[in-house]
Amino acid sequence: MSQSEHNIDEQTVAHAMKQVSAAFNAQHEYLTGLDQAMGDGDLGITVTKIATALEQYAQTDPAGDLGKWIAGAGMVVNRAASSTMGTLLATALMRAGKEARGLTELTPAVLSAMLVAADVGIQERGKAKPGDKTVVDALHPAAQAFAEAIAAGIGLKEAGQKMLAAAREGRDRVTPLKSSTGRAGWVGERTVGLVDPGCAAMVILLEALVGIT
Amino acid sequence: MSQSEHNIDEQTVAHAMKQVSAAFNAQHEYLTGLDQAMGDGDLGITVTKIATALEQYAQTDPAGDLGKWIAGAGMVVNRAASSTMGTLLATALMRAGKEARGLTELTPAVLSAMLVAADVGIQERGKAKPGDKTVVDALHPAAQAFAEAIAAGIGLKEAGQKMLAAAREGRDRVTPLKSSTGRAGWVGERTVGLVDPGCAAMVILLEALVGIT
Amino acid sequence: MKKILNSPQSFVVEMLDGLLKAHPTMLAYAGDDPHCIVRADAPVQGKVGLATGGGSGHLPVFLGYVGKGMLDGCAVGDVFSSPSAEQMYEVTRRINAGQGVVYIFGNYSGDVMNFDMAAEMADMDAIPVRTVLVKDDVASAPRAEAVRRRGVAGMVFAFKVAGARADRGGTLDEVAETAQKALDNIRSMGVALSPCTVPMAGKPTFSIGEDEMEIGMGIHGEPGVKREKLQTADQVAERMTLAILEDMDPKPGDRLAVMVNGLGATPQEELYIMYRKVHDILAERALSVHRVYVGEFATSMEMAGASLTFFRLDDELADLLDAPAHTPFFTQV
Amino acid sequence: MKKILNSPQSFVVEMLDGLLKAHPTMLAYAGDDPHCIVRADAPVQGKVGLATGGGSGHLPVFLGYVGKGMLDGCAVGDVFSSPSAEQMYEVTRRINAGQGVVYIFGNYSGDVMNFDMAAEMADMDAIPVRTVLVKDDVASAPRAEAVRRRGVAGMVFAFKVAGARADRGGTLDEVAETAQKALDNIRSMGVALSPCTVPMAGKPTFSIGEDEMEIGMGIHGEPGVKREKLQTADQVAERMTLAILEDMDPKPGDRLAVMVNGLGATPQEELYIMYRKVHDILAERALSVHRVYVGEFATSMEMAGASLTFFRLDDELADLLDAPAHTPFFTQV
Ligand SMILES: Nc1ncnc2c1ncn2[C@@H]1O[C@H](COP(=O)(O)OP(=O)(O)O)[C@@H](O)[C@H]1O
Ligand SMILES: Nc1ncnc2c1ncn2[C@@H]1O[C@H](COP(=O)(O)OP(=O)(O)O)[C@@H](O)[C@H]1O
Ligand SMILES: [Mg+2]
Ligand SMILES: [Mg+2]
Ligand SMILES: [Mg+2]
Ligand SMILES: [Mg+2]
Repeated sequence: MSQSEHNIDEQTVAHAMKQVSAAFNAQHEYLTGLDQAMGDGDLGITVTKIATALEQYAQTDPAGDLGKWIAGAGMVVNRAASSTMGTLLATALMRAGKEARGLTELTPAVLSAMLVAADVGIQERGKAKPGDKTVVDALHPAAQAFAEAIAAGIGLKEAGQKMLAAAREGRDRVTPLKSSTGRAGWVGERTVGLVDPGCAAMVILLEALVGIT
Repeated sequence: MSQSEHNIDEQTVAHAMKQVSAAFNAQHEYLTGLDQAMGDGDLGITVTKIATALEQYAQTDPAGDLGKWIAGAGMVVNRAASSTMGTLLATALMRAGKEARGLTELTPAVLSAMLVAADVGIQERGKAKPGDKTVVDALHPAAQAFAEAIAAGIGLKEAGQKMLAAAREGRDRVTPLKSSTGRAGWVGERTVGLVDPGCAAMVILLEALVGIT
Repeated sequence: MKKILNSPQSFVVEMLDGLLKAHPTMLAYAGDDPHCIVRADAPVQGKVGLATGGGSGHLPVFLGYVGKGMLDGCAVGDVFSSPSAEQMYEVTRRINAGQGVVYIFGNYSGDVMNFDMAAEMADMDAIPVRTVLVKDDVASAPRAEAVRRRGVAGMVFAFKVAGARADRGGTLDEVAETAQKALDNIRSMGVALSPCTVPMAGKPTFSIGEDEMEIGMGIHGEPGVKREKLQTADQVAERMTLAILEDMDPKPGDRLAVMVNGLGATPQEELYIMYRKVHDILAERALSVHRVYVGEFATSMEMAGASLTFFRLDDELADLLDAPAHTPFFTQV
Repeated sequence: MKKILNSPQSFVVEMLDGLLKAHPTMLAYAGDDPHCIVRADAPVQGKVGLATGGGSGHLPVFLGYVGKGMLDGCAVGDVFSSPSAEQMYEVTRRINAGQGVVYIFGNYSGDVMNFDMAAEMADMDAIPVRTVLVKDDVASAPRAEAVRRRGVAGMVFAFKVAGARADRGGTLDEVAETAQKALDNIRSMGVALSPCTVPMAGKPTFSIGEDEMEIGMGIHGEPGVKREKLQTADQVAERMTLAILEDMDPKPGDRLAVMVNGLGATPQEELYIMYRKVHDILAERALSVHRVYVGEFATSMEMAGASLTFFRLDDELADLLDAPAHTPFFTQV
């Protein structure tokens, strides 16, 4: 395998965006249901709005700077959907974009740095820590697992599977816990045993990304 | 039969009031239903309030003046229930009372004059004419029939039956018509074939009165 | 029945108790009967008195407009039923400062008969009274039978301009004439999406399908023009606007005050979506909007729906409408 | 879903269009994005700017308090969801008259994160910003975790006193400190009897039994303290009053402003029945009532229910609360 086979080009990034859109559109009712169980119910709307925005944005031209382009997607997402999940995703895209400034292709190492930056960005923005039962509990282990795999020289495909497994495991690990952050924090005891909607959305997103690698 | 056997004394008037109360209490749901069909629905509440007020008032002492006492019942009814039906009934009682001023017993002739005065009073107050499909269409023929019967020397009991027949006939005669007065007037065509709630209430009242003669 | 109350029997009296406890500097009981409410400073010397009355369940109508620049007193009935003639008379007596009293109230037979009786009582006490009936609901009878029309939210405009006229020293006849002139230029129409429940009745006054509305329905649930499928905000606003304009027949260049009134459960967001369309239609027809009132001015408890009122203004009416007012439910600067 | 609207997608933008058409002398768009609204006379020279923002569906909150004596601008989100950081920043930029801008908004994570981002953008443009979070809902977390509490109707009092402080020439820090001091003395609690429906969702946010209520529910349907059988008005009012008093712990002789706020579908009659009981309990405890606000100040569209807010006043806060204000939804003389 040549080096460039492992790299992600502009077209693939645009395709990835469309895949995430499709996945969000397909799963919005499921996410609404999870969010309603937590005393809210707008997450499905949020991901639908993100999907529409990303689908449209994916038609635009990265113009030789994938990093700027991905950060721009973050702005678009924030404009389209500014609920917690939308804002966190926007932050993630902006931070991830920063790691790819000026690039036309993303190497595995860059991808790994982008995912870590997204994780850090979301933690800084939302001030939630692992274990608080938020999207962080899916993303943080995923970013860690992916970074470790890439650092160990594991191929992109397999690293993606490890990342996914870590995300799902993270989501499931916090399901028995009580939500303490955001709206769900007010539901208190009644959240024990319920899947965190943000974790579920993150797993859907990562599944869509891995699906295209 | 002695003359006084045909007369109505204080106790009988008080008893009549209680009978009317009982009848109104028994029939309030039926009247609410009729009034709801006409786009309103408070007539049951109105007659319940009248019933409570009259029942209490019937405990008080006519103090040698049945006329003043009956007019006083009108004031009490107006205070307790000032919807259309309550106000008209209050007017009827006040006008009927006027015809019995200073009396301790009501002769058939006085009773007849009282009923006619009530009819006139209700027409003056409400400005409805026979045929408008209001309480007038039950009361007016009833008052006329009773007056004719008494004038013809027919006994109280039989006169009462004639009155009742006229009231029922009047109620049924206007059922096929369109209401044109009061709230029901706004329902227009949809009132065709519906029993006028005020007529129904008047028949219930007259039935209760006749029941005790 | 899902209401925050203690008992249907005490509903009105406790509501009044709460109102007077909340607004002790503005409102007072006229006497022993809690259903008779007057301005705290009644009678206002040198001023014609203004009284209204009617059933409860319509706040801010009627009581909410008692105060500076509007009404002097109000007789309060049970939910959706008229107060008694005695109560109206008690209010009349307490607000009369020697200049007489103008009655302004909705054209409902119970209210009409009781105010007629109250006027007779006032006459016996040599208190001059004038009566002005509100009949603004164009959906309640065709133009040829306008005398049968019922009074809805448009009465608020009549309270406002008559109150301003009285404040400015209008005589009894002048105040009554101003109220009548205003009402001759006021037209309303409503739409209902859900029923409401009279506490004493315990169940809804009528039923309406999940996807239905009734155009032209009155504020007690009186039937309207037509029961039909729920339409869009623009369609509903357009129908009401056109029906009122047809009845009122204003000329291009005429000035209107506009009221979009919520009947109880309809969010203000929806009222503004309706106003948007009303505004656009009026602009198309070169009718100018002098003042806009969007909110709850005359309700039917928790009924979902709205009404629209237009008030055609000349210079005098515009000036009176613009005058400041301050009551528990209506403050204008 | 039974609402008067044209389409869920256009709900917010059309609502805003209607609002600006109804109040053209008071409100204006900040720029091209209709979600950014400012006072028509913004920026007000020599004055610290006050901004808020949050989801739609709560009128008069948030936008309804933009005007004289209260706020300078508002970023408006979709129903029940935060506006974007860019929108907040756009408002910030337009209302800044060189004295900086104070953000006052409810403690919801979406809003917090976006206002944080907006403040970072403002910082890059050298516009000084202070943030004051509203966390008045005592039912949303125990006292020990008060930082987690959400913001409900009590924010209106914060808008009012901070607005008055800014009007009187307060510096950026002074206005922020006044808002914070007010909020330290503001506590609220709500009760819901029915759900509401987000237009885009099309179905109710939660379900509740015909004879149930939820004490402590938030203004988007966030779960409360307890789901239970519907109680009487006195019981509901007493529970909310006692819960707030316990958390606030005022001393006999303390002065309070009281707000009884309808969540959308609850008739004002019922709010006054509740106020009556609140008033009596406060009187028993020798707490004096400085001002009373009964009506709809912060709603959840067509949700049935109410909230109660107490605001403990010292001389400074009382004076600021009493200052006149004039906005599309709030006029005080
Ligand atoms: N402070 C936070 N930091 C990180 N994630 C959070 C935080 N608060 C909430 N979340 C995540 O956001 C999800 C809900 O997203 P969303 O419905 O958009 O929120 P909201 O409706 O509160 O704006 C939660 O399931 C949780 O995973
Ligand atoms: N102007 C009128 N004159 C006589 N009777 C009337 C008049 N208007 C209505 N009614 C009678 O009153 C009845 C309704 O009574 P009620 O429910 O008390 O009226 P409302 O609810 O309008 O106050 C009608 O069925 C009719 O018989
Ligand atoms: Mg959510
Ligand atoms: Mg009736
Ligand atoms: Mg009635
Ligand atoms: Mg949300």
